[in-house]
Amino acid sequence: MATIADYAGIPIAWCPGCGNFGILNSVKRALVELGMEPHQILLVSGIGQAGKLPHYTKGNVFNSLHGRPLSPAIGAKIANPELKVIAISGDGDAYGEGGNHFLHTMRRNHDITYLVHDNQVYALTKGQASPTSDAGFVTKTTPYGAAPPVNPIALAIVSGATLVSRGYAGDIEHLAGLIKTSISHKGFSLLDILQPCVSFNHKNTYNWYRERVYKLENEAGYDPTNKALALAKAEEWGERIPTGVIYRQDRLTYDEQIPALKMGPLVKQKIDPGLAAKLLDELL
Amino acid sequence: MATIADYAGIPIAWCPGCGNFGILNSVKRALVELGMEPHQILLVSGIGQAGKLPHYTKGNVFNSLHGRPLSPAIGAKIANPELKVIAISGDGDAYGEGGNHFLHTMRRNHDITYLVHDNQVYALTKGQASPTSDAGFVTKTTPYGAAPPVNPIALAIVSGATLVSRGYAGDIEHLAGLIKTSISHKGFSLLDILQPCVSFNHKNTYNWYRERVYKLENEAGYDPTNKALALAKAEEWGERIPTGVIYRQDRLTYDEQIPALKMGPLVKQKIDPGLAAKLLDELL
Amino acid sequence: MNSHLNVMVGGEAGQGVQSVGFILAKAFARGGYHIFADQDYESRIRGGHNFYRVRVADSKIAAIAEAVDVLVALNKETIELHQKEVAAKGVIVFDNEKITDVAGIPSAFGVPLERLAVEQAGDKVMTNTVALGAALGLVRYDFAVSEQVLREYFKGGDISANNIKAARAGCKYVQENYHGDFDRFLSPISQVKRMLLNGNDAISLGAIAAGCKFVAAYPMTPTTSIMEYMAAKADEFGLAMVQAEDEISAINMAIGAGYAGVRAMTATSGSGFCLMTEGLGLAGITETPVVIVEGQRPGPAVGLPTRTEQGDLQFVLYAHQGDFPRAVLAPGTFEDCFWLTVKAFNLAEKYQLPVLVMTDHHLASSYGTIEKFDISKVAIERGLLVSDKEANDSAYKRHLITESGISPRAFPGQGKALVVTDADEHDEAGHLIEDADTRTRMMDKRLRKLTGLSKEISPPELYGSAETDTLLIGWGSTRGAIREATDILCQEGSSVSSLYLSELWPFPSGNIAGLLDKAKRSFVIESNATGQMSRLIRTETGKKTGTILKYDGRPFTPNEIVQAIKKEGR
Amino acid sequence: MNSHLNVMVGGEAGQGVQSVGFILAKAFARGGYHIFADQDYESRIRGGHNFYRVRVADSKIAAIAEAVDVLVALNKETIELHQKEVAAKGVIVFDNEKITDVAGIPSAFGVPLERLAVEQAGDKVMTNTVALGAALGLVRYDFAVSEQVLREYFKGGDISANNIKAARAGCKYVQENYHGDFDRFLSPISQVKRMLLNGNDAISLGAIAAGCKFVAAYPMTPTTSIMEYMAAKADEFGLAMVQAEDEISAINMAIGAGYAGVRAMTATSGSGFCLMTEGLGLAGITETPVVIVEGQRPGPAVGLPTRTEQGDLQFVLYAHQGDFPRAVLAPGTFEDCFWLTVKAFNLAEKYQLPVLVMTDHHLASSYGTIEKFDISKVAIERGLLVSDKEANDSAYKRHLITESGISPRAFPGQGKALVVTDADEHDEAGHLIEDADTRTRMMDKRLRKLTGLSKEISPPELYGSAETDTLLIGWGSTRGAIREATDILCQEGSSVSSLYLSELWPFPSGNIAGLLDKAKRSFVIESNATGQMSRLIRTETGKKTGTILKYDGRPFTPNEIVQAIKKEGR
Ligand SMILES: Cc1ncc(C[n+]2csc(CCOP(=O)(O)OP(=O)(O)O)c2C)c(N)n1
Ligand SMILES: Cc1ncc(C[n+]2csc(CCOP(=O)(O)OP(=O)(O)O)c2C)c(N)n1
Ligand code: SF4
Ligand code: SF4
Ligand SMILES: [Mg+2]
Ligand SMILES: [Mg+2]
Repeated sequence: MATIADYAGIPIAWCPGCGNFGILNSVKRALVELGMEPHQILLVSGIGQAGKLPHYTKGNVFNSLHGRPLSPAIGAKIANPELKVIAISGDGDAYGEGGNHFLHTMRRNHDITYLVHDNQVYALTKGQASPTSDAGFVTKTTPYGAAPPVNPIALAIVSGATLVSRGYAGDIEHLAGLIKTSISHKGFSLLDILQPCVSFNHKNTYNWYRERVYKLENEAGYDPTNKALALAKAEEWGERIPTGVIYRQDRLTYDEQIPALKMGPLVKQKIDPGLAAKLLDELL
Repeated sequence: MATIADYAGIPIAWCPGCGNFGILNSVKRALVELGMEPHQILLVSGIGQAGKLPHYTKGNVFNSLHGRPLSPAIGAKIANPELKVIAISGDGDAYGEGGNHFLHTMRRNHDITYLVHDNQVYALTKGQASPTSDAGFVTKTTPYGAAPPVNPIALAIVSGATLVSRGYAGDIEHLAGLIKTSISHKGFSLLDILQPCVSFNHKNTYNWYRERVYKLENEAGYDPTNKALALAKAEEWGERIPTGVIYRQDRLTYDEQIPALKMGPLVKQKIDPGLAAKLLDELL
Repeated sequence: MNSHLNVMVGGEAGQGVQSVGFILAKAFARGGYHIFADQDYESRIRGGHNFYRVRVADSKIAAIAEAVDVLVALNKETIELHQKEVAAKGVIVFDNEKITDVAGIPSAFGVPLERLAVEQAGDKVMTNTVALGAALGLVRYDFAVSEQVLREYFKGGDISANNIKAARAGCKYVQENYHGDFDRFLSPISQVKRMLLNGNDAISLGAIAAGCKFVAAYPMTPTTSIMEYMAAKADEFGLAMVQAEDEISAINMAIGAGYAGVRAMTATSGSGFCLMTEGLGLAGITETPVVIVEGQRPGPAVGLPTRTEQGDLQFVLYAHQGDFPRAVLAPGTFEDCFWLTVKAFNLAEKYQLPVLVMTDHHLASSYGTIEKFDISKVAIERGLLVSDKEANDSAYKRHLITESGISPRAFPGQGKALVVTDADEHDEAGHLIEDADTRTRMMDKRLRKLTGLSKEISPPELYGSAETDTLLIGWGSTRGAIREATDILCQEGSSVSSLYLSELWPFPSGNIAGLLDKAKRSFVIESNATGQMSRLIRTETGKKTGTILKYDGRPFTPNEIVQAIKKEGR
Repeated sequence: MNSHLNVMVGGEAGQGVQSVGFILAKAFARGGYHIFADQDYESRIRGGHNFYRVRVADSKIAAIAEAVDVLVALNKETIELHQKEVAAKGVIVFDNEKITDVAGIPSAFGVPLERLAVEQAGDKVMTNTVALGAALGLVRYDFAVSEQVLREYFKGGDISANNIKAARAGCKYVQENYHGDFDRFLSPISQVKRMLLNGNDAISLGAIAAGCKFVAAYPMTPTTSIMEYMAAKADEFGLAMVQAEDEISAINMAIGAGYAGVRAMTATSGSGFCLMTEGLGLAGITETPVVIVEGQRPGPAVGLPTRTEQGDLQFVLYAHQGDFPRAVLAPGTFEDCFWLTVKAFNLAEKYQLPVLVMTDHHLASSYGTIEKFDISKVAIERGLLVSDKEANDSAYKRHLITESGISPRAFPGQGKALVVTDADEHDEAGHLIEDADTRTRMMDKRLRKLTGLSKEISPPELYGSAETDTLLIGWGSTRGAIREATDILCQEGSSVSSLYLSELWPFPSGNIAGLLDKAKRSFVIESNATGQMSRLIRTETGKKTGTILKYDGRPFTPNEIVQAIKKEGR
């Protein structure tokens, strides 16, 4: 059984105090508690501070392009469904550059866990507005304030994600639980994680989040399978910010509908050119 | 005053019976009824059967790339807000290739009317599944049936579009009205238009749509400013399909928030290099 | 080469031009003839003007020819546009009850196409099949062969039966009523069975034979039919075909699959390739095998979507920032399409890099007859894969620096070894780095792969003697036309040879410079406006060549090349 | 050229390395010195190792130099990494209460940096400012000048005051305690005011002076600060800066704005440019002016995000399918950055096409002193615009075929004329077409623009005599280093000249071939792994050159070039 120590990675280049540390620790804890070994998982990340996470733990790693982690994750998952595929993005990565892949990955319901480090800012490029920056957020590229943000939770709900949650990097215990739930889920799961960026986001700080986040599981009667309720919760952003599982539905994954996969992982199938002979005959 | 005849374009290359004719006629009618002259409007389209529409009527035309009409439309609108900018896409153009622009244009609320010819198929490339193809739709690229569709209406509502409607190409009278409403709207308006494709979509035919569509304005008590109601309507797709204005909200457009535009259209502002002199002094 | 017959079928999109053309081609192929057929169509689904040309010969042909022996005109526009192309004793078949004002055209022979369709087959949609029959009647081709082809094409049942009736009616009408001096009669010459396929079919077959297990693509002319073919065979051949939301996703999915250990590919055209350029470099730096079919069409931008060009050469060679190795193959024949696709998959895995297969609309959509591929010759070379045992080595380094530049490749999940890679510059273990030394060593390692790769590239193919006055040079789909032009010029007494490149990058060493020096003059014949291959040859050899360029979206004919060379004088 | 002083400031990201470096540079500039300063930093926000080099001279300099006179070490790693670079009488300033084990290093001079910061300024965040003061003390620079710079930098108030205290404390400490043989003293030499700016500043200024009214971009090193600068000045200069959702959108927005009639631009780096390649061709076929700043950094893919390279040349020259005209400019100096950006906007509108301004991380982020631009020399050439009267002509054709290839340009809404254009091939009126003839005529029309455009391109700049043994060739940001290397080699008695290209495409006619023939040997010095400019020269002239390549992400120094040339022998 792997331990937290087995999940140690290369030296970390994040700023001291960054919310990413909480996420990293939660990821390790979740993997250990799920009894997973590093070689069983594939971490596919984009570019940004968030995208460095895979290097700071252990697993197979494909650190891809800015905005694109979902696509190689999909390819790898179809090639080898035995891999637990976890994609990792920042908010710019996921909802800006990668917005289109986000939509379509959800609608097709690929069996991938998507962790989005949502610090509401472009951190690696030094502090421009991101698609989730609060409306009016002032940065060097938005001197008059950012436009209203995308709502990733609502987008996920209406786009067919089968598990939609929000976590908070400041609460490792709770976050690790959500990561476990997400990884254990069959189908596409979005886990949007509120992540303080101590260097570039001086609005949405630890304090700011702490004063607002609450746990849905403590809210009596909340039913994450009720889409209308979930959409209402998705709108909640201000005095109170819900965390936990916001929405959940059951449907077939993309892989489950690929006939070729019935024979086992594609990567394990032998190559036999001779089989193509009959195709030639069709053309005579 | 321009007449329908003034809006005649080059010879039409659509198939006889195509739903696009209904859309074209509705567009012309709406423009005439709004008292607009061709030179006051800018039609920006993508690539696909839908994207050809601008050539079949009159106006300034920028027929751009597949999936990209919104971006040049935005640039042109900011450069010259006096232009009435209408963007035109197919469903593949708008929600497939162009999905990311769709999301972010809505969130920023650019003052653009977006007409999407939604025939639920890639027509110009001869019949592959589109992002709005009904789940299970069989095409040469989806022999086992298409994945569940995106829901453009719901996406628009949660992404901040300020006017969201659905029209039907088979009802010119109603559609022309919706186009007028959309063009008259200040801010981003999506008008998703159900468009039979007689060549490649043998499921969602005139008959299929006709049996299902109904007009929201006839539904007592429907309030398009109620987001929850609107989201519920957005989910309706099956026995009954709502048309009309589904959602509406009021907020500032992107242009209204650009200080530079307070001095008038950018295109009308003189270029005076001398003004930059003071910037040089800042660097001494 | 004896060209026996040239048939052209013309009409609006939606009139069934393509079916008539294809069935004719297939029927003649079944009779032992060699076929080359191409299509000319607009970017629309109904209306406009389309045509399909079928050239029939008793020896191998690989290009179209101009003089039309039989013009099947499904509408009047076809007559107007093409009557000048009709050969001396050629015939125009048309519906004389629909098109009545063609009195002055001697070659026109009227057949009541629509009426026969209604009377004999019960539906005017079979008007085109009547015309098909009429053409068969004119050339006196054995109807039984065609009947069988019709049955297969329409998959049996009533539809087949009615179409056969319609064809027979057309055939009979001509036999009974035509008394002109048309003399290009054909009858089956052998029982030899050849495949009739187009370039995209051959590429798809190559991919399946090579063991491609994953395709992700976004529809785009002229490569859409590759994704369609792969989708159709996915179930049977244990592969997955994903229609991606865009080309960016398509290539990145394929890269993910390649990283995970399966042979993966994507296919697109110029605009889509633009969107794939970033992924191309991702494959480069992560050393992930991936095959990209780039089907050229006239640019820039959307250009002429359903026509042909060879204008993407420089773009494909140099796409993406920075330096990294890639291979570029450019089939010129249907055989090449198959074998170079197989080679593409092998090179991609052996050298762990992206491999491009460049084709164009002409090659992709033209049909021809060729001998069955000898599948037993397909060798699968997967390169340096680690054994399942080695894949448990915890010291495994995905980007181990080696002399050859090639690092042993493990797959994620294969064993306990972790497979780590990064779009950032990285160390041997795959983790991102900042230091100058590792950077330089990694760049050198990757570029060293070019040494081995270069040796895999076949030299250009010389046709004719190296001692020549005129050397014609081509690449990609112009091969057939250039060869035939070479033959014609030689027959006419000129000293002409031709040189053909189908493996473009790393640039084939061969003795191109030497041949250029020997020839009195040389011309690169290519379908683009600036002579991109000519520039490449100049870059690689320092030598200048002349160019014969065409960029109107239509393919070269042998005769056009012959004329162009003659115009160059001497 | 008399190099007076070389200062290096090193430390972790977050320790204020950049502020110290910049303030030093500014203080010396205010004293009439010429400055060249560059930055070396990792792709992270805190930690790691960064340094900032400031070179000070009394005549113009344009490159970095190695020997460090004053090394301001904000941490121990800086001493370890850079002590070897310290000159004979050089000094390392460090915090001797924090770093205690540097006994063996003779040049090390300890200053209680943090303690002084706390004691004198009340906060240890000003440790770096104390170090700055120490450096000033060492070189005995007039403190009043620095004080003024500090006040401006920290924008007055308490923060300024405290920083001034901190700097003064450091300065005083050194004056009182340093007794070594450091002798590189500086005092202000003139009142001449020069601008201190970096390449991105100069490009932004050029864009504003040229009347750029619309910028759309997506952040990416090394061009992010261009969008930031433009955003900061947007209100005042009546322009709009949109942070787009991605680079695809950015270029297409800019094209839309260009079509609508304003000067528009975008800025990105390799990966982002990949995503812009499709838009590039859209601008090509729709003949829409647009300026694209492509800031190079080491590729492929993400590569080394905060470092420098010149590896995108071929990609930029040939990006996008098919053939269409473009212009490519590559500034090599801060002056070039300004003037070539102005030129880019002029060419874009005069020839109605996309113009690329290629820069790289080194040029973009290095600072230097230059004379104020003479803004009165900025000419705005908008090309063939129709008058408001003509813009009412209903027969207006956006793509009128003309001899020059340039069609009179109206803006949508300018008058009653309709401005119609298309990414598909189109006719003069801008409507999509299918026919071969229109296609060919439109291609020819667009390509004819190259004739005029070529005449606008300045020939390469020869430095030294054409009669030379050795010719050094460069482009872009290596200009300063190559020139200085040329000087050094000449001073040492070699026969060396250099040739510099800053306007790359259409390839400058100039007499490059002639110069190559004359020189006994020639080398292209460029920051990439395959010698892309050398290849381009070969393509255009048929001549081979040697190459001196560097691709570790760090800029060339003059001395490196000198050594490399010496190693080549002869
Ligand atoms: C195609 C492309 N565009 C832009 C960039 C530059 N870039 C790197 S990271 C980043 C944004 C990072 O923001 P986010 O995704 O929110 O991650 P964070 O750093 O905040 O964790 C950008 C714009 C890039 N690498 N590639
Ligand atoms: C980048 C790019 N990818 C693909 C294409 C090919 N293409 C042209 S139209 C089209 C889809 C058309 O579907 P849709 O947008 O729904 O329009 P429709 O024809 O159905 O009206 C595609 C994939 C292209 N032109 N450019
Ligand atoms: S910049 Fe922000 S997100 Fe990046 S490491 Fe620092 S605190 Fe974390
Ligand atoms: S293919 Fe379909 S969408 Fe296109 S013109 Fe024909 S009917 Fe209309
Ligand atoms: Mg972020
Ligand atoms: Mg469609």
